Amino acid sequence: MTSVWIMLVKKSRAILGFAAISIVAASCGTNAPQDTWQPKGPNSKIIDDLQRPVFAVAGIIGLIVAVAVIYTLIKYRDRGQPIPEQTHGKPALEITLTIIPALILAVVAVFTFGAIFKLAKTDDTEMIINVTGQQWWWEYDYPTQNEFGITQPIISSGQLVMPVGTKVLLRETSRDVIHSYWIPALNGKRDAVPGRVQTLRLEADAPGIYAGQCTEFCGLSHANMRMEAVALSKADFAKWVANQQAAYVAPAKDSLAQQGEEVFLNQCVRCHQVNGLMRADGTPAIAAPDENVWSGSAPNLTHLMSRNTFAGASFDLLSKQCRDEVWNAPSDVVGTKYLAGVTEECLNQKDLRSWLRNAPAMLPMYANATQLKATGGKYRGMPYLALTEDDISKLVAYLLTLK
Amino acid sequence: MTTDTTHKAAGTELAENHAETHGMSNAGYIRIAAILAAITALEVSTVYIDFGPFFLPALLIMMAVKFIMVVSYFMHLKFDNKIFSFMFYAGLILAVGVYAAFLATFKFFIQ
Amino acid sequence: MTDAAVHGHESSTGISNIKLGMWTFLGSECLLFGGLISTYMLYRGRVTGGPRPAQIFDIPFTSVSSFVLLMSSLTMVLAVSAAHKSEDKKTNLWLTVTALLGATFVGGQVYEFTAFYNEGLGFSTSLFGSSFYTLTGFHGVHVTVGIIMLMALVGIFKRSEVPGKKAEVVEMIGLYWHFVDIVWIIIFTLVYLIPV
Amino acid sequence: MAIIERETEVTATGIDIATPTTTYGVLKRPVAATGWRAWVFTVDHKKLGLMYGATAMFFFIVGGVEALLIRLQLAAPNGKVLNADLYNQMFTMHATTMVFLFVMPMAAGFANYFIPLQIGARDVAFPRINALGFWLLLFGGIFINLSWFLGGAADGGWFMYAPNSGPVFSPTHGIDFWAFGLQIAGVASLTGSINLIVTVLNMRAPGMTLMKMPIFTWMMTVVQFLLLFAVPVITVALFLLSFQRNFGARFFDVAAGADPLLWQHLFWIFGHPEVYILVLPSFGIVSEVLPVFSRKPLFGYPFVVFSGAAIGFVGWGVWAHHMFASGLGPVSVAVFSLTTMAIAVPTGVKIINWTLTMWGGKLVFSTAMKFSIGLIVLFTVGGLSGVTHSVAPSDTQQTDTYYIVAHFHYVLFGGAVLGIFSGFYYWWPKMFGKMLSERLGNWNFWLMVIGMNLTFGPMHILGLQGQPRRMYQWTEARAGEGLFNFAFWNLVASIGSFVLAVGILLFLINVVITARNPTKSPLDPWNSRSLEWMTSNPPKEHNFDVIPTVHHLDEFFHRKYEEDPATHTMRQIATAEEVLAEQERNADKHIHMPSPSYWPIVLAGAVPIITFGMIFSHLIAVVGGVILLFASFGWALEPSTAPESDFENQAAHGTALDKVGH
Ligand code: HEA
Ligand code: HEA
Ligand code: HEC
Ligand code: CUA
Ligand SMILES: [Cu+2]
Repeated sequence: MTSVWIMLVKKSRAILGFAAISIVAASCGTNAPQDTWQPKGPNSKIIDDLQRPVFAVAGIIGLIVAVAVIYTLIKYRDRGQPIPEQTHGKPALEITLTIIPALILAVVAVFTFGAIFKLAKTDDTEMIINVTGQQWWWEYDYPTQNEFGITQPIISSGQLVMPVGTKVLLRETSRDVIHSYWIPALNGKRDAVPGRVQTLRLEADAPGIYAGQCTEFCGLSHANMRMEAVALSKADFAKWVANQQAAYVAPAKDSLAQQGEEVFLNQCVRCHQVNGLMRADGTPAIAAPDENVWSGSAPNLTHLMSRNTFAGASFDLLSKQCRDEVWNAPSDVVGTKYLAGVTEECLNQKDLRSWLRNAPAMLPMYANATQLKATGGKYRGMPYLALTEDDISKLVAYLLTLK
Repeated sequence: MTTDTTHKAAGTELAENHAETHGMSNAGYIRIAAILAAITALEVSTVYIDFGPFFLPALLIMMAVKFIMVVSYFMHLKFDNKIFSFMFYAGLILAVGVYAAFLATFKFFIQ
Repeated sequence: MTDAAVHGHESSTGISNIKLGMWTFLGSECLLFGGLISTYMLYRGRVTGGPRPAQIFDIPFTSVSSFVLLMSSLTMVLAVSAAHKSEDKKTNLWLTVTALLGATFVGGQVYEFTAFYNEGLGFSTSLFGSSFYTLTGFHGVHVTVGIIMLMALVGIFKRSEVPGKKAEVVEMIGLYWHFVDIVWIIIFTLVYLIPV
Repeated sequence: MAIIERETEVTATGIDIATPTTTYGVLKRPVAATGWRAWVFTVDHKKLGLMYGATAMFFFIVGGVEALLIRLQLAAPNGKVLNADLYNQMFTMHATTMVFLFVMPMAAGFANYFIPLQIGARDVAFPRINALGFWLLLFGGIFINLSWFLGGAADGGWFMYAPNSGPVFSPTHGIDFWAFGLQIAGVASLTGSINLIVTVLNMRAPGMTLMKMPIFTWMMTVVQFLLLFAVPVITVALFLLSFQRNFGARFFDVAAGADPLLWQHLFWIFGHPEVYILVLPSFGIVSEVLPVFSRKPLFGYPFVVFSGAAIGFVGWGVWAHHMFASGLGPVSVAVFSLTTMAIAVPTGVKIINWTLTMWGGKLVFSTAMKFSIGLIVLFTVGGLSGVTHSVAPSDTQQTDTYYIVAHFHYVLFGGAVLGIFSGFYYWWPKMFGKMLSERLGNWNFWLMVIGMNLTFGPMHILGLQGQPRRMYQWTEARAGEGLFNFAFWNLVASIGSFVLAVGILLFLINVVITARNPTKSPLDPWNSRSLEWMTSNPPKEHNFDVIPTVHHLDEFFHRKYEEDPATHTMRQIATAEEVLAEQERNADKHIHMPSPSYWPIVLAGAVPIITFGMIFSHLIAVVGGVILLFASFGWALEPSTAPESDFENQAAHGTALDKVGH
């Protein structure tokens, strides 16, 4: 039985070609970033090894049924033959044809079971990352893990940064409705359910950026709730960790950025935390998003420019050209490119500025003041803040310093 | 056969026969009610007397016994056509099975 | 529900349409109450600062009202039995007593709800509150509908305007009534007697 | 599907109009009048069947137009036809409409019309409750759709997962309308199921044992059992949701410790049996059509019956396969994965038996037959993708992508809808006494099949390429290039949906043309096999002049044919006309039919008033409650027998056939 399976796994491509059905054909060569047939890690590989033969079996059965039906249609069409004997069936044949599918499925079930339990293991975890979904972005929270140099928690959003070849365990939850975390190249989905903590194994074989998308319907901007997993070599990951934990560097005196910091303190800090940012009076600026945002959280912007995307990975922080350079980089240099972060030349000014100008206009999210009744006055997403173009320029300059 | 007068008569007859042959006597009903009352008293007593590990099973068994007695005797299911039993117990067993599985997925029974 | 009589149609099984219909309906009700009971069981311990079940339940009181409902099943069955013997007076008497016992039970429930409410358990207080009131409320509504049917029956009998066969109608309502009783048998044990 | 007014000459062969009785004061029982009253107060299962059908067809178009808007939006990246809010309402209402207001009522229509005819009964067990069910369904459907005009429709997706369906996340009244409307439709389904179960068990013609029952009736009976037990579960779920939204209950309020998975379980405990509720009626239709046009009995009738029952039964143990990514834990996932695979076995039995029914037959490719054959092949495609979902680990890649959308449209459209269309073409002459054009039917069939494959076929690719469902826009950033890019296949799907629409439009045109065409259909146009054909087209008010005594499965066929002992082939011994004439010679002289009633529509009308009041003003609810109570007493006190409605059957004097003019 096992050997048949292994053969199916090995020959699956040949068999698929044979059972030339469009569904099955979708597995051969492709470019969509969320393709479910291109495993890039051991967990997705477990799934892939399971689904290829299953699809092949399904394809073959489909073909058999189609051929049998068409053959019957041709052979027994009305050619003036007399009305046939009124036979009522052949129990032996029936039973055989019932048992065969049952046996096929029994084999499938055995391998399915194996995969289910392999994918549910949590005791071999090497690294834990807490993931929280909210309308409509993901927050990542790396608890202290000295073996990775994480000596104090790191909070980030949008892009999940992880080391390659490491068994990462996501602990998912949600602050409002159900979301679902899905990086097709690394594993299947796991819902982020408010009130529950659920785990998902992730492991990447090679450095690279892997696309994902929230797949549980979560309201207006569900379609815009995307994410990316960035797998870095262990060395690169250590650099990333170090940068995330680096102390706050205040913008140079009298620069545009410093004016931006002021605007930020006035306008933004009530929701957004920037670690190490001080108020004019020398006290640390602590954000209180729970008082302003329904889900109780807004992205931590301390190292905004270390990410490539913003607002639920809906928009690029990098201009198209710079982005393509990172995304299409071969896996040995992708880490370096990614760690370069967002430089002034590469910044996607247009989208960031329109975000600051009027975020709800970019993403549907009921964040305008007229629709706050249901949430008791709290915003769902980032509100329209009526900033002047001047302020926006200052803010952009400031945000650029948040490396 | 579809002339209604005839089978209406037949139907009435059937109903009456059936009441006579299968019905219990009033005394019988009162006996059942007395047993039910006694079990209820026992049930309530579990709140005050410590039954130890037997507490839960005892309660559930008493509940089931009462349930079945009312269904079988007061509702006549025991004496009536099997189709009625099928209809009712199909629903009951399905409900118990499905909802037990449902609670099991919440790890309800192993808390 | 008396359409059966309308039909000039012999039944294939020899049993009456409405009785079969009623049992079918009761089979379905098992899944309704099953769902409500399971929801309660799942949520009974989740009190978010409100009172816990054990803090507010008054077992002696509920035991008495449960007993009242149980006995109404006896009076109901006596009514059915009288109806089968065509003893109209007795039928009416027992139906009335059943309705009264039912009303006593519902009255007890109203009292209980008020008491719980005063002790801090509102419908929105906690999951326990929501699911408790929903479950027992559904049951109470069933009893109330039963009472209305019983009283209507008595009224109709008085005017001797029973459509269809009298005994059968009484039996039907009896089945419904007993079902409501057995649901309470379960609720009484699972909700009240098993502590959380 | 226009309701075609029955012609007077047909009624003339039927009932003499009854006079009302006045025994119980309140209101007279209406007479079986003509005109609109004949429909509004009717309790006749055939009229109600047609009314169900017309209602369902109306909602099919509504749901279909919603689908077309969805496809327009998705034809290109960053679609601008609908905004996010409207899009979310659109797919929610599309699914709700198709599932609850099209397929289920259409099946109820077929069941109403044909079950009594197939089992040789004159009506259902509870005709007034039957009427009540129809009006509740109609009012429930209208009620749900009212939300479009009162602040916005439901926007939580058809399975309405909590807590996204809570008052905070969906502040419009859409979901209130949705929940109450479905509740109303649910009552209709429940009363309908009780009614039909009793009808099938109790009102079969003499000699018709359960194992001689036509297979359509069998499958419908399984469906009624599924409804009987599944509807209460969604009733509970909907109550919890409404209580939360309207009365402050906290069932799905995570802050109070609620578990959102509660809703998922309740919904899918109902929801999975529901999908078989949707498809089994069509399985029944196909199992009638294939034998007729193969001129052979259904292969392995008992196996088909038992597999139907098995599907119904196992269908209760698989619901959590919709929750493989929800975080059930590996043990639950493994169990539900296994049970889900198991359900493919009895379904496979059906596919195999249908194929073997055709094997060795004498196949006639009528439009009805084509739709049935289409179902065999296309449902199999959908079923097999279902099996790939049942493999839980691979489902975690597939779930909530267009691959799922492809699966369920293949089973729903390729299964349920094609079966329904097969039923239309097969039974149209029975219902209306006229044949739908076969030539247009051919176009109708091919456009629908091609359109459906163009629409839903590409969704397999899109889903496996990672396009999630329920996205109001898709972005080029994730679309890929080359053979499998989103842009190409989304466009194909959108074009396909319009091909589909043209196909369905042809059907509507066919209906209109047929209605205008004076040609009557022959008595037995398809050389059919079961009892419903053993009466005039359309059937008389009382269905049969004499209730036939049944000796065989396929009784009608065996009255027309006998076996040639030498060759074992069949030879005709009587024409349909002769069989019918024989029936009429023995007609019952005295037939009693139930009179119409005012109360079903009044009672049903009260319910949406109550629910409307629950949403907007409790005063209105009280008014509705009073009407409800009043109507209930009116109902209960209505004379159940109106002796004057008995009549002397003129058909007994051998005039009926001349008048029908076959
Ligand atoms: C008519 C409705 C209908 C029918 C009949 C089915 C039939 C089946 N469905 Fe489907 N399903 C839906 C309607 C239906 N489904 C809907 C609406 C949803 C999505 C809801 C939503 O999310 O909105 C869904 C979703 C759905 C899921 C969840 C996917 C997800 O969201 O992640 C799963 C998972 O297991 C599943 C499985 C199956 C299986 C195994 C069958 C089986 O019954 C199929 C059996 C048939 C065959 C297998 C083909 C014929 C058999 C043979 C030729 C014999 C030989 C075969 C083998 C040996 C394999 N379905
Ligand atoms: C029986 C059920 C049923 C049926 C028949 C259909 C039929 C169709 N469905 Fe449906 N669909 C569902 C059940 C059904 N669907 C469900 C349950 C969902 C999930 C919803 C959710 O996620 O919550 C869904 C979701 C769904 C989606 C995914 C939306 C999303 O996830 O964002 C799409 C997208 O293409 C779609 C398309 C279609 C199309 C094109 C048809 C076509 O077959 C429609 C054909 C009909 C017509 C076209 C109308 C009749 C034609 C005319 C009257 C002609 C004249 C008119 C004009 C030309 C304007 N459906
Ligand atoms: C009322 C709360 C609130 C205020 C005030 C606010 N924001 Fe936001 N902001 C949010 C929320 C919530 C999000 C996440 C929205 C999303 O992704 O859909 C967000 C997202 C962002 C992002 C994208 C972050 C990421 O990692 O994806 C940036 C950049 C940003 N805000 C900048 C600002 C700036 C600059 C200001 C001040 C001018 C500001 N915000 C004011 C709530 C706020
Ligand atoms: Cu978050 Cu969809
Ligand atoms: Cu399912």
